[in-house]
Amino acid sequence: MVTLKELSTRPEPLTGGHRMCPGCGAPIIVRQVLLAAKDPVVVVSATGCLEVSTTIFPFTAWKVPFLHNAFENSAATASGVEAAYHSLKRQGRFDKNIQIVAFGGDGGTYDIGFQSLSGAMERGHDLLYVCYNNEAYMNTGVQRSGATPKGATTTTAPAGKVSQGKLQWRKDLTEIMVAHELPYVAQATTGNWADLTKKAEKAFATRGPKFINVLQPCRLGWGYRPEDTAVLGRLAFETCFWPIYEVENGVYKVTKPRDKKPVAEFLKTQERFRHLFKPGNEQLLADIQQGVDAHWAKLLAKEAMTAGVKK
Amino acid sequence: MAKFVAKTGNEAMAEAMRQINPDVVAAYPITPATEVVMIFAKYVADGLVNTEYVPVESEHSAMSACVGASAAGGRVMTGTSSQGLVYMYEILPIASALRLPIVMCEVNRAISGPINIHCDHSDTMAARDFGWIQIFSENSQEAYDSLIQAVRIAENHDVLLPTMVTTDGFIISHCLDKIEVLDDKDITAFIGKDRKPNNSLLDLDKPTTLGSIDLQDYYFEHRVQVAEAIKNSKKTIIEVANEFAKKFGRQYGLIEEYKLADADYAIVALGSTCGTAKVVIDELRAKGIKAGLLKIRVYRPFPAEEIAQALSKIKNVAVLDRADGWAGQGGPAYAEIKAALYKSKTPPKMINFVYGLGGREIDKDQLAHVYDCLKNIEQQPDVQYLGVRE
Amino acid sequence: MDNTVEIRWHGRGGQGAKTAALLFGEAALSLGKFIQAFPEYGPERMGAPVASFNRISTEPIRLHCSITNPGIVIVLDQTLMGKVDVTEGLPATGILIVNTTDSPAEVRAKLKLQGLKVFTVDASGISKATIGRDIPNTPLLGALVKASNLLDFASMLKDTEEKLAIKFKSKPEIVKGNIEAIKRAYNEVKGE
Amino acid sequence: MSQQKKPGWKELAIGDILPAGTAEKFETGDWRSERPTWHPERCIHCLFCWVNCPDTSIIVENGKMTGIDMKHCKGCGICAKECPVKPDKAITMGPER
Repeated sequence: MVTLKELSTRPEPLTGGHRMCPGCGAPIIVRQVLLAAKDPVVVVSATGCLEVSTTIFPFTAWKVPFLHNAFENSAATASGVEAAYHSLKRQGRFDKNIQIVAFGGDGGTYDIGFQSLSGAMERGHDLLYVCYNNEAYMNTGVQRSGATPKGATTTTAPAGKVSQGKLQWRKDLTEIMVAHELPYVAQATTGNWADLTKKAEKAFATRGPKFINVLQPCRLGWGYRPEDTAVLGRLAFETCFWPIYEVENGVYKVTKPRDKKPVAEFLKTQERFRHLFKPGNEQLLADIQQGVDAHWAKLLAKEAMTAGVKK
Repeated sequence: MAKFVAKTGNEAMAEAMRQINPDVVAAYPITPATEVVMIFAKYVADGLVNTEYVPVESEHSAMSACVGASAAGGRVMTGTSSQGLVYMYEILPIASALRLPIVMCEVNRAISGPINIHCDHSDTMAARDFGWIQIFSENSQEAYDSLIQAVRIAENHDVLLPTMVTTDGFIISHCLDKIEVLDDKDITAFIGKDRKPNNSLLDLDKPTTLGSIDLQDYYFEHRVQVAEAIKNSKKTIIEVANEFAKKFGRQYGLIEEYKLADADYAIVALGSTCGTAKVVIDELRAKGIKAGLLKIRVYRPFPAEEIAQALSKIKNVAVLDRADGWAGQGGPAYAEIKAALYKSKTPPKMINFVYGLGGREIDKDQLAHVYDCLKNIEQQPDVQYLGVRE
Repeated sequence: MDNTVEIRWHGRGGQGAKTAALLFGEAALSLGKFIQAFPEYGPERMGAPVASFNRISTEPIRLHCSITNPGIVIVLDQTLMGKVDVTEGLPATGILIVNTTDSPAEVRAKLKLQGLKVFTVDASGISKATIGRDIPNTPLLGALVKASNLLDFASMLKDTEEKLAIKFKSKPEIVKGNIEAIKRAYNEVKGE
Repeated sequence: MSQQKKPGWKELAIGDILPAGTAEKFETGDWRSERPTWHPERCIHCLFCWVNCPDTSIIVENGKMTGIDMKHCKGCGICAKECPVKPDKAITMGPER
């Protein structure tokens, strides 16, 4: 386990001077993941907040090799980078070890980029895909995505007089990635650097396709004070709204909060859930709690079920 | 030693790919181009090439992976057709804007709908405005030769543009033909063993950002760079063709004239139809009719000056388009050739035939009919559909 | 064009009409001809009537249209006759070669043919006897050479043997069977 | 910045390419409405501020915090929030002057 002191001596992957919102969680995730790599990294990013705000020509915040192609294809693009890397290495034309990391927001990962992601993971490319998951299309103005949680208001599933935000449960992409039989899959959040860097280290030490889904509080879409980005990440974990866990070769390891807090503790911190606390929405709130509890129970059951399996 | 062998268009392209020995191929199967990558996949499986073959889950990912691999400095190829090319459209202009010299085997096929697997040029023509060089082939030999030249053209540092070489679906792709296959060593020497990229994602000592966002202040400049590169690529295409002719004996240009110099009546066409047209011309000439052909080999960059020059002394011209322009004014080649002749002091009289959509037969009789129409061009409509039922 | 012979092969999907055209094309190429071989393509699957084509010429072939007036038609499966118009476009001077146990006269009578040179050979029987399976396309190559005189038979046989020897390195019996099949069909084909 | 003449297409490198890290030259410090102040005497150099800074604006040398890059800091306040020092934090936020 790497110390912060040691991390601080590694080359910075990202400079200041990018145009992300003050307090944005995405660059925190990028730094914590990439600093965990011992080898040089090559980064591919999907179109999204991260990409547009860090690469406004002629200014790029990336100090590592970086490629942006389009919205839905960062996994496929990264698989091409990986193929070239292997080809050149096999031919003796490139002699270094590198880590290939693809970033995508939840839109570019859960929705429009899903096929590209699934294909790249199935083909078994040696790369790490990191979803910085802020649970809606923030780059285009907070539209719902497959990752948007039930009850959240977005601009395309707004809370109104007869509707209370998104009606559906979010897609469980992490479990879909587990179903791809990847050697390493994990969920993490902001606000727990030790957990995230450790997971990134594990991913980098694993050969093959890896996927980490990191919950990223978004000031714009979630509605909270900028200093709380780390706090909200931890609260999502403590309420089991966003469990943090890893699946190594099919074996689950779930990090349990000391006291599982009611999900309302998390929801009430954000504008996107404000309407849930109005009179008349008690049942919806109860449904959400029930959904969180059921998901958590299932996760613990999977952990128990796979406990004896050889990794 | 170069040798004569029997190859279909697809086999010829796959053979050229083996000899080119790209670092990465990413492709998805689609009729009638499937065989190209199927044959190539076997070469990979048999260890005949150094290629990393990425069997992607879609054409969109094929082109995306090609962009990634090319950005990483590799020599990269793919192959597709019809809906597959259409599915790649989003990424095609990105490949050219990032100046990635990807080379594609494209087999011309009608686009849906209705779904149809046979030849026309509507897939390639709809992709003409994405900053790719486009080379059409009359037969398997041309496809083979052009594919080898395409690597040199695309990777030339004055060009750095992705390039597609096309054959006509089934008509060429599945037709066994006699072709001359050059020696492996000669191909390697001609194209250079490895691509020499200006920059690469894998250049860790000189890290770069590729594909940043341009706003109002830079996008235009980057687009003009692509436009200039396309314009300048003419010179490189001709240089590479001349060098190819010197080394291997077959001469190519942007266009090809067949008995055109003294022709009274000329047709302009692309692809396999040109072969049939040459036979028709010989038969008409035997009857004393001065017929000729202007074949367009390179469609992007569009050889406007060369076409205008070649047609300047012809009286009557019929442009044959194997695609509709969906503009109510005929096919794309017709529109662009008319524009090319706008400044001509002696423009020919010109009409358009849209023909062969969805693999509709184009035979000698129909082409003879076109020449017949040219005799009384004044009575002809501006645009007509050849071989369609009323 | 006068130096070009056009051939049409009739078979059923999966029977090897496409392969026959390819094999004959390759053999002709080896003996110095210019060639084309192409199948008719559609979404049809095994069993459906299909056709394939050859152009064989002493000069480069530039035509890229389908063949509507072949000089030679070869029928791989006699059950197609009467269902498919196998002689469509065939001129009176044309050659029809049929894989059948019938005599040329019987075929002529069944199809009510006038003109034409009709050849028959029991290619299926020959292939069963020599190769062990019903693969009529190989023996039909021999029949075609005999009926058409397009290629020198001895050279064609030698070239085919060399090619098969490379393809079936470890199975000399397959090479032997195929060559025997071609030879027998060449000798047994009857025409009138 | 805006006063400089921007390069024309002939002067720009071929393709949409940039040398790494040029955003360092772009100052986002003027985005701040709140300003962090570092109190070195209280700092325990845990680097929680550094690892949670979205703008790479905590300056660390030899494993110790040495200051804040005010040219790039946007004043989000995560550093102050995450500072574990008690009772008075080693980074505090105040209004930007």
